Amino acid sequence: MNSLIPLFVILPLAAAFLTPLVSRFLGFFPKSISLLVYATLVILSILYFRGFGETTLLYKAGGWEPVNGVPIAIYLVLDGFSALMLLIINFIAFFCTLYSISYIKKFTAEPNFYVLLCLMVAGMNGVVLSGDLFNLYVFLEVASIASYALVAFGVEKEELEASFKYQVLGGIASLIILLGIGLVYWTTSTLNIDDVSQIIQGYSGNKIALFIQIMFIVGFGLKAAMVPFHAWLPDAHSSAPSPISSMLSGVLIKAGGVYVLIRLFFNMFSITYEIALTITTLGVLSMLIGGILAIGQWDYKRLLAYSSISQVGYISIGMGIGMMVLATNANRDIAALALFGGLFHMINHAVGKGLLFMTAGSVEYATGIRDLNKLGGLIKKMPITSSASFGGSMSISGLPPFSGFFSKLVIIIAAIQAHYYLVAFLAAGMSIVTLSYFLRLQKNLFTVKPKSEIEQVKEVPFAMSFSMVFLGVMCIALSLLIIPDLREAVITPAVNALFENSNYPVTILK
Amino acid sequence: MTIIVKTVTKIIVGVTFLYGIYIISHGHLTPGGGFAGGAIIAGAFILLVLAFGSDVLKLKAREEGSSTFESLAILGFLLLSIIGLFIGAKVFFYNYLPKGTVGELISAGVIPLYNIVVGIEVAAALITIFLALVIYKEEES
Amino acid sequence: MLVYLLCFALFLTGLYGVLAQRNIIKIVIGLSIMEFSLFLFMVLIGYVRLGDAPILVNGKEQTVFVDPLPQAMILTAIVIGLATNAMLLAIAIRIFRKYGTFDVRKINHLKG
Amino acid sequence: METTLSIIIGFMIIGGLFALNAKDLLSAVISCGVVGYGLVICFLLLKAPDLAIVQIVVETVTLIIMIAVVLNSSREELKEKISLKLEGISYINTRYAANIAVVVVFTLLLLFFFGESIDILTPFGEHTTRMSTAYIENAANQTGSANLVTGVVFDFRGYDTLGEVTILFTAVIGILTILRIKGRK
Repeated sequence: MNSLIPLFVILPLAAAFLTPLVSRFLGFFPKSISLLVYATLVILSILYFRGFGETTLLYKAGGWEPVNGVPIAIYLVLDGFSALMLLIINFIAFFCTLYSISYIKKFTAEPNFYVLLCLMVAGMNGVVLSGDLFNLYVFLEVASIASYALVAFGVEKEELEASFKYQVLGGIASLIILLGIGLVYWTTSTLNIDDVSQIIQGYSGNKIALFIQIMFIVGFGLKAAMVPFHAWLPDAHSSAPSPISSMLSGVLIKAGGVYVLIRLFFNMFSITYEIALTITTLGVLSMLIGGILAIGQWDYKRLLAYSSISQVGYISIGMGIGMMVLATNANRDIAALALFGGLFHMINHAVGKGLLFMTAGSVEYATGIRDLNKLGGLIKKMPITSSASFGGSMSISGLPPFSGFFSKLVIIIAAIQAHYYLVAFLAAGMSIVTLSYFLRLQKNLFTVKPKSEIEQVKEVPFAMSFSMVFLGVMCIALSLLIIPDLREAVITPAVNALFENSNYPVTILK
Repeated sequence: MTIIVKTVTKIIVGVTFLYGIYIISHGHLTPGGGFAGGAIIAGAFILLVLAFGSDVLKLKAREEGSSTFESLAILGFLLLSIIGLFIGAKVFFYNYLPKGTVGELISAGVIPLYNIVVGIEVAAALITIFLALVIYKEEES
Repeated sequence: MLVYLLCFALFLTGLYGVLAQRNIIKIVIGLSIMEFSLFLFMVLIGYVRLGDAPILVNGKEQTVFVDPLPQAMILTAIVIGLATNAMLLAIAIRIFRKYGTFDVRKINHLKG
Repeated sequence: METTLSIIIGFMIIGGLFALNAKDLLSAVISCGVVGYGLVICFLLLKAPDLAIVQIVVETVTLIIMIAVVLNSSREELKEKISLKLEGISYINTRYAANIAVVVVFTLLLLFFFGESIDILTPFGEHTTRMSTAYIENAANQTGSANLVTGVVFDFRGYDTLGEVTILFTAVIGILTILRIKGRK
C-alpha cells in the first residue's frame, strides 16, 4: 500500500495530460479514462480501510530520509482522515463524470471539460495527501485554477462574471495563505507540518502563533466560504455547469477549506480556547446566515448554494466544539463525538448536495428553466429526478430515515453534553428552517400544477438518472454508518488521526 | 512594422533563441534553468509575432502546434518522475541517473533532463497563452 | 526590521487596490502587487548577511550561503502568479467583449 | 544594504500607488511593470540571481500581454468616490467605505502582531536554517547540481515542481476554454 500512495496524484494527472493528445483521434477516450481513474482510486482508498485502518502511512518523495531528525523533503501522509477524504473525493468525482457524459453534450470543447475535472481532482488529492505546507499550497492552487476555468465553462455573461469574482476572492485567499506560510517559515525555518508543530508548540503563548492562525482562518475560511467570506460562493456555484457545482459544493470547499483547517488546527497548532471559540462562532454564523438567505431564493441552484454555506457551518460547529472541549481539558469522549458528528455530516453533505445539484442540472437539462416559480408538476414527467431530489433534500434537512438526521443529531448531542446549549438550540432550530426551505422547493418543483411551457418534458438519459439513483440510495445507506461496527471501521480512524495522541508526528521523525 | 524593426528582429531573434537554449542547458551550473530559459524562448517568439504582424503567420495552426508540444513536454516530465518508481530506491522523483562531477555540463543525474522538459513546457505554454489572446481579437472584430 | 514593514506596506497597497478599485485591470494590478510583496517577503526571510548566492563555483572556498529554500519556493510561486494573471486577463478581455466596459459596477448582474 | 533595499521598496510602493490611481490604464499597467522591475533589483541585491532572471522575463511577458489586452479594449478609467451624488442628494458609498475599513483593520492587525512578536522573529539578515541546512551542506554532493536552487527545485522538492508545471498546463487549458467563441451548441 505504501508505494501506491503517489498513484492518487499520478493517475489523474496522467489522464489529464494524455487527453488533449489522444482525444483528437478517439472521441470516447476522455470520459472512459476519467471514469477508469476515479474507479481505481475509489478501490485504492477502500483498500486502505480494509488493511491499515489505524496506521499512518508515510511516503518520502524522492527518497530523502530525515537528516538529524529534520525532514528535508516533501512527505506524503496517508492516515484515516486523509483516506476518508480521498474516498469522498473520488467517489463523488466518479458519479459527476458519469453524469456529465450526457449533460456536457450541450457544450462545446468537451475534452477540455474532462481534462479540467481530472486536474481539479488531482489537486484535491494532492492537498489531502500533502504533509508539507508549501506543497499543500501548490496543489490547492491546482484545484482552484481548474475550478476557476470550470466555473466559466459556459462563457456567457453570468458565468464570466461569477468566475471573475471567484478568481479575485480566491486569489486574495491564496495570497493570505502564502503570507501565513511565509510567517511560519520565518518563525520555524521549516515547512513540514509535523516539524512545524513540534517547534510552534513552544511559541504557543506568543502572539505570532495566534497571528498565523488568524491568517489561516481568513485564507482557508475564504476557500471554505464561511460567513464573513462567503460572497463568491452563491454566484460561482450557481453559474457553473451542474456536475461541477456538485464537485464544488460537495467536495472542493471541504477538501480545500474545511479539511485543511481541521488538519492544521488539530495536528499542527496547539489548540487554544480563543481559536476554538472563533471557529465555532464562524460556524454558527454561517449556519444562521446561510440558512436565512436560502429562504429568499427563487433560483434552484442559488438556493442549494446558500444551503451549502449553512451546512458547512454545521461541519465547523462539530469541529469547533471538539476543539473547545479539548482546550478546556474536559471529557475527550465528547470531543471525539463532536468530531465524529462533523466528519459524518461532511460525508452526508458531500453525497446529498452532490445529488441535489445533479437534480438541479437534470431539471435544467430537461426544461431549460431554473426559476422555481416557473416550474411545477414534474413528479409525473420526471419521476426519477423528483424522487432523487426528495431524498437529497430530506437527507440535508435531517429527516429520520435519511443519513443527515443522524449526523445532525450527533452534533447536537455533543453540543449538549459539552454544555453549549445555545449552539445546540440554534443547530436544532436551523434544522427546521432547512426543512422549511427544502419543503417549499419540493412543493414548487413537483406538486404545483405544471405550467404550459414544460408539458413536453421527458426524463433525463440513463447515465444521468443512474448516478442520481445511486447517490439517492447512498443517502439512506449512509445512515448505517451510525452502527458501531461500521463506524469503528470508517470514521473512528479519521477521528483518532486528529487527536494529539495519534501517530501523526511519531511516524515522521523516525 | 517598418523595415528597420523587421531587420533588427531577424538578427535578434536568433541570438535570443540561442541564449534561451544556453540558459536551459546550463541550469544546473549557473543561475537560470528551465523556467527562465523557456520564458526567454517564448519572448523571442512573441517578438517575432509583434514585429511581423499577426496576419503573416498562420496563427491558428501554430497555436494547436504549441499546445500539442506543451502536452508532450508535461507528459515527459511526469514520465521522468515515474521512472523513479521502478529504478533504484523505487520512489517517486528518485534521481536515478549517475550524478557525475559537480560543475560539469553532463552531471546532476536527471536534473538537466527536467530542465529541458520544463523549458519546452514553459515556452509552449507562454506562446499558447499569447497566441490565444491575439487570435481571439482577430475573430471577434 | 524596517524592510519588513515596508514590505507589508506594499502588501497593503495591493490589498487596497483589489478591494477599493472598481476597474478590472486595476484589480489585476492590485493582485500582482500583493504577489510581488509576498515574493519579496519570502526572499527577505532567507537572506543571510554577507551571504553568497547559492551557487557553487569551482576553486572557491566554502562560504556562507543565503537560504536556497525560499528562493526555490518563490520560483514556483512566480510561475503560479503568471498563471493566475493570465487566467484573469483572459476573463477580463472576455468580459470586455460582452459588456463593453471594465467597470465592475456596470457588470453587476449577479447579486450576493 | 538595508537602506538601499528600503529606498527601492519605497519607490515600489510609490509606483504601486501611482499604478492604482493613474487616470490612464496604459500608464497604470506600465507603472505596475515598474514595480515588477524594482522587484528584480531587490532580488539581485538579496543574492537571488535565479529569481531575478525568471522575474525579469516573466514580468516582460506579462507586461506585453497586459498592454495587448488594454490596447485591444479601453483605456478609460473610472473613479469611485467616498460620496455619491444621485439626483442631487449625496450618499455615502457604503461598499467603498466598507472595503477601506477592511484594509484599515488588516493594517492594524498586521502592525499589532508585528509589534507584539518582534522579539521572537529573527531580524533581517540573521536567518537561521533548519530544513535547508541539509541543502546547503551537502546538496551539491547528493544531487550533483552546482546551482543549489536548481537542486532544490528539481530534486528535493521536485514534487512541488510537478504541481507548478501542472498549474501552467491548467492555465493554458483554462484559457483555451474561456476564449472559445461559443460555449453552448
